[in-house]
Amino acid sequence: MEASLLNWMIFTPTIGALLCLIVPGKQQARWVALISSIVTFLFSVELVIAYYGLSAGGVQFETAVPWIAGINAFYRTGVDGLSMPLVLLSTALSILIVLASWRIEKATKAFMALYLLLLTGMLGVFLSLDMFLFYVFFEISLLPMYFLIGIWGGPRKEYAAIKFFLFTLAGSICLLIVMLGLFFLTGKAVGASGNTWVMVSSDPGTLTLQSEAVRALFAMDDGAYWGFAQWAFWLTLIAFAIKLPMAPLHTWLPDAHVEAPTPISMILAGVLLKMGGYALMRITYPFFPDAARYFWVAVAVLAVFGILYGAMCAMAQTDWKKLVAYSSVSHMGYVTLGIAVMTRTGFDGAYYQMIGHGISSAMMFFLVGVVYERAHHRDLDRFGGLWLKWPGYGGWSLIGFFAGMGLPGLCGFIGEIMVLLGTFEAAAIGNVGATSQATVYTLGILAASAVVLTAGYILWMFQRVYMGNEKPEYGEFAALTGREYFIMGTLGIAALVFGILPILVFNLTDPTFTSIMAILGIGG
Amino acid sequence: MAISCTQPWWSARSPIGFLDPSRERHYSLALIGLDPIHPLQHKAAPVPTLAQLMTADPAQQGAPLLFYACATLTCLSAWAIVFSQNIVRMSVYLLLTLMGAAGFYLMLQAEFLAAVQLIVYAGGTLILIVFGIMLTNKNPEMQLRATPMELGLGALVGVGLAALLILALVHTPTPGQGFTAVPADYQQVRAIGRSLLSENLVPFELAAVLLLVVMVGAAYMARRRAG
Amino acid sequence: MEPRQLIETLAVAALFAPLFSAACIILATRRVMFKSAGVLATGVMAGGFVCSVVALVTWLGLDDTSPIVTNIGWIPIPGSEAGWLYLGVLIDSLTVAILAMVTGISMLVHLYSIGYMDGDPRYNRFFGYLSLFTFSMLGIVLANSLLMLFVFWELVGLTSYLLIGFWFEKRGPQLACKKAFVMNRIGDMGFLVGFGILFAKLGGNILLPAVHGGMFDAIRAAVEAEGYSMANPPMWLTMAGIGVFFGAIGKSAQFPLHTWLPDAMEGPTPVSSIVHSATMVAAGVYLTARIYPILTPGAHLFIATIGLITLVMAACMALVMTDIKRVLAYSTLSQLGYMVLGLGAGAYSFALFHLITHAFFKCCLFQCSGSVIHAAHHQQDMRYYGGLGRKMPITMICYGICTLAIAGASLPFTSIGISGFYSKDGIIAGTVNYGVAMQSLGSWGNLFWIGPTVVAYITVFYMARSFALTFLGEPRDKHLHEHAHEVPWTMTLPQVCLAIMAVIAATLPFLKLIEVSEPAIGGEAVAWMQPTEALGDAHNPGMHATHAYLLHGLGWIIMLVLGVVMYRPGMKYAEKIAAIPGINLLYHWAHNKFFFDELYDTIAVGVCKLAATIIALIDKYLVDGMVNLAGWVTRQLADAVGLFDQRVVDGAVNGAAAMATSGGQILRSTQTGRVRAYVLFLFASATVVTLVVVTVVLVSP
Amino acid sequence: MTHPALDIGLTHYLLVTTTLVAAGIATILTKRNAIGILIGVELVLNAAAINLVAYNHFAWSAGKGGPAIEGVMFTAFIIVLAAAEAAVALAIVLNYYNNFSSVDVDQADSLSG
Repeated sequence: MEASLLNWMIFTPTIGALLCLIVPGKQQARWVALISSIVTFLFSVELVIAYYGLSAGGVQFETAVPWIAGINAFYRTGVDGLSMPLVLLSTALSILIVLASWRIEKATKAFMALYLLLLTGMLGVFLSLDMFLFYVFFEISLLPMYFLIGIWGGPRKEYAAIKFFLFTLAGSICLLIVMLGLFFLTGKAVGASGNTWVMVSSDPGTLTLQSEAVRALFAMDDGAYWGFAQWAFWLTLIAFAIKLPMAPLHTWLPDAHVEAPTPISMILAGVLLKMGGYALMRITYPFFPDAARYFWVAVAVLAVFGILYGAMCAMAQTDWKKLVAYSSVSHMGYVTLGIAVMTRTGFDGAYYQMIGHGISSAMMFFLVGVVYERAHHRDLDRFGGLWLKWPGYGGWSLIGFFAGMGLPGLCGFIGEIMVLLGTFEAAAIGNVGATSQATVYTLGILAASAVVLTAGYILWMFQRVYMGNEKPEYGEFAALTGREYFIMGTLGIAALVFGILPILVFNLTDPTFTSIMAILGIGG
Repeated sequence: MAISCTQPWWSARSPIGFLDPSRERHYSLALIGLDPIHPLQHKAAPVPTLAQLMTADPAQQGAPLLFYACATLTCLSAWAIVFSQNIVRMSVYLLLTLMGAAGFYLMLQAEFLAAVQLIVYAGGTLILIVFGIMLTNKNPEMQLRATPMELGLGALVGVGLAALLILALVHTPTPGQGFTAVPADYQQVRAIGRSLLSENLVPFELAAVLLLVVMVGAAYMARRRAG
Repeated sequence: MEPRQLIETLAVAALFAPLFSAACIILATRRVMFKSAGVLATGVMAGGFVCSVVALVTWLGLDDTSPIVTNIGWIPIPGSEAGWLYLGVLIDSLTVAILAMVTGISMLVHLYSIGYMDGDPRYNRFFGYLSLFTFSMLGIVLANSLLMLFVFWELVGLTSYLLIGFWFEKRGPQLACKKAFVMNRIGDMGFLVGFGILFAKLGGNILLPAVHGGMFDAIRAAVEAEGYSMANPPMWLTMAGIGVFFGAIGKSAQFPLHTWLPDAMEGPTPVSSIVHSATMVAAGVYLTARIYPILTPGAHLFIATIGLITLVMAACMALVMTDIKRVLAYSTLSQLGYMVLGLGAGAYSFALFHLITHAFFKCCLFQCSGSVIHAAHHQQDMRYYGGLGRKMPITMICYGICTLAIAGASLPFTSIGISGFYSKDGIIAGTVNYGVAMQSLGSWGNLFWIGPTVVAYITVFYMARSFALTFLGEPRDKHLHEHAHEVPWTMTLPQVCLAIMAVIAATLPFLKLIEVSEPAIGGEAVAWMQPTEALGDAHNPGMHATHAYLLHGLGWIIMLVLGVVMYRPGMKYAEKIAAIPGINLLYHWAHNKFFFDELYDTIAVGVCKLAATIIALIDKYLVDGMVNLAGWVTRQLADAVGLFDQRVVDGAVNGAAAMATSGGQILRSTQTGRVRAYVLFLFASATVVTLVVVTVVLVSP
Repeated sequence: MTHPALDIGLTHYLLVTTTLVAAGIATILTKRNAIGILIGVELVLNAAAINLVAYNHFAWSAGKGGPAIEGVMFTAFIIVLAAAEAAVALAIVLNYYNNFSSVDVDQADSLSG
C-alpha cells in the first residue's frame, strides 16, 4: 500500500503531463498542473505522516520489480531519511512553481507538461534505489530542463540550454563509466549472485553497493580494486559536482539561471542542484569511503575555493539574477565542504544547507523575477527605493535574502554553522587521517571568512535595489498580486520555520545518517 | 636476408643514417649477392699521381687518364646540348658525344662497336639529323625557347633522377673486380659474326626487315604530298 | 511559585515581551496600528522592565545563588558528546543585573522615541524594529550557550542594520547600516572560528560557564587530555579566546573595527542612545565577561591592548569633533575601551559595573543631544549652538549631570562621587595591578594604567567642551536660538530618569551582584586565568586594590573649568591652538579619524572589490572561455566530421560515379596533347619511383 | 689497395652514363624543336649502349668458353635501331613540318583531352 503510494507519487506528475497535453486550453493546463502537483504533494505528506517510521534507519516502502533481466536492472524504489526531506521539498516547491508560472503565455500546455515531467524525473532520482534506475531518472530530469530553458528562456536561451545540457551530460558519462566498472567488479564481492545495481535496500539479505562486502572490494588496505575506487570516486564526484555545482565546473549555472524563466530558476536552484548533493551522499561517499578519506583535503579545498569564489563573483555582478546564481555556487560550496570533512556534524549541516538553500534560493529567484517581470531588466545599478514602493515586498525580500545570507532564525543559518562546526570537528576527531590541525583550521577560517563576503554582496545588493528613493518609472509597475504574495509568504514562512525548528528535518534523517556514518566509519 | 626486420619501419631510421659509411649495409648486396664493400671505404688509399693516371690500366684498354678525357668530352658535350639554343650546334655537340662514346667502346675492348658507332651513328644517323635540320629549317639560326618553368622542371627532373641514380650507385658495391681477362687470341669481330648467325640470327633478320620497313615507311611519309 | 522558578519565568517573559510587541506592530496593518505602536511597545517594554526588576529583587532575596540553567536541545549533534546544541536560559547575578539595566533603558528609549519619532512616515515600523532590537539584546543576556549567544548576536546585527538604516532614502544611513553590518560580520567571523575550535575541542559542549561548570569543566578535561595543564594552556585555547573576542571587537567597536560606530550616528537619535548604551556595544563587553573563564593570559593581554588602543585613540578624536553626536560617539568608544581594558586587565567587576553606569549616563547624554538636535531643527554642529541652556534648562541640567558622571566626578580627596567615578576608578585600579603584574613587559606595562588615567582627564575636558559649546555662552546662530524650545515631556522624562540613575547607580546593588558572578570567586579552578595572581592573594577580592586614588584630587575640576572657560565663547581659542605647527598636524589627523575610513576603503573594500571584479572577469573569460573553447573545438570537429561524412562516407556512394567523372576531368587536363608534357610525366614518374626505391633500399636497416 | 680513381671500374662508367642520360632527359624536356628532342633521345640511347658494353666488360662472367658478347650484341642492335628510329623520326618531322610549317612540337596538341 505504502509502496504503491510512493510509486503513484512518482508518476502522478507524468499523468498530469499527459493530461496537460490533451486538455483544450491554456487555463485548463494550468489547473491540471496545479492539481497534479498538489496531489503529488499530498501523497508525499500522507506518506510521511501516516506511514513513515521515524526511528527506522533503513529504506522503507521498497518496490522491487525485475526490469531489464540482461543487466540485472530492477525497478526498485523506496524512501529513507536521506531522500524523504528532499522529496517533501520538491513536492512542496512544485506547487509554488506552478503558481509562479501561472502567467506563462507561450505554449503553456507544453510548458506545464514538460515541467511535470521534470518533477517526475526529480522524484525518481530521489526515490530510486537501483543505480540503473537512478541513472535513467537522472537523465529524464535533464531533458525537460533543456527545453524549458531553451524555449521559454531569455535572449541567449539556446546557448544556456545547450551549455546546461552538455555539462550535465558530461557528468552523466562520468557516472556511466563508474556504473560499468561497478557492474563488472561487484560480481566478485562476497555473497554476490551475479551483478548488482542495488544502492541500498530494506532487505538485509540483499547485497547492495553500500554493503560491507562490496566496500571491502574497494578498500584501501587490501582491496585489489583500490585503483578503481580512486578513479571512481573522482568520476562520481565530478558527475555530481557538475550538478551541485562545484566551483570550476559551475559556469553553466549562471547562464542557465539568467536565461531561464523565473519558475524554472526556482526549481533549478531549489531542487535540481540538490540532486548533486544527494547523490554525493547516496553514491560517492558510501560507495568509496576509503577514497573519500584519502582525498578529503583536496575535496575540502575545492569546496572552500568554491565558497569564496562564488561569493567574490557574486560581489562583482551587476545583473541581479546572476548575483543570486553565483550566491548559489557559494552556498553549495558549504554542502561540498560539509560532506568532504566527513564528520557527522558536517554531514548533517550539508544536508540542512541543501534544504535551507532550496527554500531561500527559490525565494530569492522569485523575488528577482517579480521585479524583472515589471521592469524588464535586472541591472542592479538602475534600481533603488523598491522598499518604499512596496513595503510588503521589501519585508519578504529582507527575509529571503537574509535567509540566503545565513542569518540566525532563518533557514540558511543552521546548515552553514553546522558545516563550519563540522569542519573544525574534523581537526579534533581526526577521522580524516593524519592531516594537521593547522590545515583544518585554515580551511575553517577561510570558510568562515565567507560570511563577511556574503554579507558584503547581499547588503550591497540590498542597498542598491531596496534603499534610496523610488525611481520615476516605478509608477508604471503593476501592483503585486495575491498570487505573488502567497508564493513569497509561503517561502518566507518556511524560511522562518526551518530556521527555528531544524528538528523537523533531523527527525526524519537521523537514523539513516547514523547508518551512513557507520558505512563511512564515523562514530555517532 | 636482412631485409626482413623486426623493428617497426619508422623506428631507428635516422635520415643521416645512410650517410654513415661505417654502418653495415646489406640491402643491395642481398639483392645481387655480392660482398659488402662500401666504395667510400677506399678513401684511405694515397692520392694518385699523374704518372699513375697515365699508366695503363689492366682492367681496361688504355690509361685512366684516357677514360677521364673521354668522360669529360662526353659529359660536357652532352650538357652543352642541353644549354645550347641552336639546333645546328646541338648536332655538333651530339657528334662529340658520339665520339666520346666510341672512345669508351674502345676502352671496353669493343673495337667493332667503336667502329660501328663512328660509321653508322656519326656518319649516318647524325647526317640524317643534319638533313632533317636543313629540310625543316628555313632559318637555321631560328630559336625555339622553352619557358623558364619548363626549363626548371626539365632540369629538376633530369638532375633529380641523375642524383638519385648516383646516390644508388655510390651505395651499390659494384663488381669492379669481376671481369675476366680477355685471352690474347680473342677476336671479337669473329665472335660477333658467329653470334649473329647463330644465337642472334632471328634478331638479325628482324633488324634487316625493320630497316627495310623503315626505309619504305620513311620514304612514304616524307614524300611531298601532291597539292 | 518557587522563587527560582519565578525568576526564570519573569526573565523569559521579559525576553519575549518585546518580541510580542514587535510581532504585533509588524504584522498589523498600518491602519490598525500606527499611532498606537509607540504606546504599545513602550507599555510592553515597561512590563518587561517590571518583570526584570521583580526578578532582580527576588534574586537578591535568594539564599541559593547558584545559576538557574535551563537547556533545551535545538540542533541535534549526534556525533558529539553533548548530543545537542542547546538554546535556553542561564540566569545568574550578572544576568539579572544586566537584564534590569537593558529593559529599563530600553523602556526609556521607547518612551523618548514617542516624542522624537513623531511625524515620521514609518513611525510604527520604528517601534517594531526597536522592540526586536531589545529582544535580540535580551537574548544575548539570557543566553545559555555560545550558540544562542551567536544567534542573538547576529539578530542584534540585523536589527541594528534596520535601525541605523531606518531613513534608508538618504545615502548616509544606507552606507552606515551596511558598514555596521559588514564590520560586525568581520568580528563574527572571528567569533565563528573561536566557536568552531571550542566546539571541536570540547565535544560539542559549548554551554556558557556560569561560575563554573558548563564549557569550563570540559575545557579542563580537554586541556589535561592533551598533556597541558591549566597553568600552561595550549595554543588553541588562546586562539579560541581571541577568536570569540573578535566578535566583541566588532560589536563593541574596538580598535580595528571601530569605524562603524561614529557612522552609525546616521540613524535616528533614539537608536544612537540605545545602541551606544545598553544594547549593542554592551553586548561585546558582556560576551567577553561571559567567556571570561576560558581566556588565557595571552588572550588577556590581547584584550587589554585592544582596549588601551581604542581608549586613547577615541579620546583624541572626541577632542576635535564639532558634531555633537560624534563627540558622544567617540566618547562611547573611549568608555568601551575602558571596559575592555578592564576585562583584559582582570578588573572584571568594575569593567561590568562601568558598563552599567555608562549605559545610564551615555543614554541620557544621547537623549539630551537628541533633544537639542530636535530643538535645533536637525542642526548637529556645535559651532552653531551656544546659549541653549536658557531655552532648554531641563536638558541642560541632565546633560550637565551626565557630563559629571562620565567625567568620574568626586568630592576632592574623598571616595564619595557620582556613579562613573566608582566604576572608572575601579578599572584604573585594576590596570595598575595588571601593569605591575605584567613584569614580562617591563616598563611598557605601565602604559596600561597611564593611558586610562590620562584619558580620564581628557574625557573631562572634551565633555566640558561639548557642554560649554552647546549650552553656555552667547547664541552663535540667532535664528536657531530663537526657534529652539524645550522638548515635550515624553522626551524630558526619560532624560530626567536617566540622570537620576546616573547619580545613584553606584548606590544600587549592581556592583555587589557583579562581584558575585566573577569567575575568580568560583575557587581554584579559574585562578590560573587571573593575571593579577602575582600580586598575592588574588583569590580574595578584598585584597584587590579597588581604588587607584588617581582621580581623587582636584584634577577633574581643573580640567572641567579649563574646558568651560576655553569653549564658552565658542571655538576661537581652539582655532588658535589648532593653528600651532605640530598641533595642527595632530588636529588634522584626529579630525579625520586617523584616516581609518580611507584606509579601509582603499585597502579592504577596494582590494575586495577589485579582487571580486578580477575573479568575475576570470570566471567570465577564462573559466567560461575554456568551456566555450571546448564547445567551439567540438563544434569545429563536428563540422569536420560532418563534412567528412558528407563528402567521403556518403560521397563514396555518389562519389564512385562522380569520381569517374571528376577523375576523368582531372586526368583529362593532363592530356595536353603535347608530347613534351607526356615525357615530363614519364620521367617525373620515373624519378619518383627511383626516389621511392632508393629511399626504401637505403634507409632500411 | 689502389685509389678508386686509378681503379677504373663499372661504377665510373655508370656515373658517366648517368650524367649522359640526365642530359638526354633534360634535352628532351627542354627543347621545343622536334629535332632537338630527337638528339636528346640519341643521348639517352647512347648512355644505355655504353652501360651495356660496360656491364659486358666488367660484370658478365665468362661461363661459356670465352668472354661475354651479349652486351656488345645488344649495343649493335641499338645502333641499328637508332638509325632506323632516326630515319622514321625525321620522316615524321618532315611530315609535321609540311603540315605546320614549324618544328615546334608544342603546336601539336590536337590530341589534347
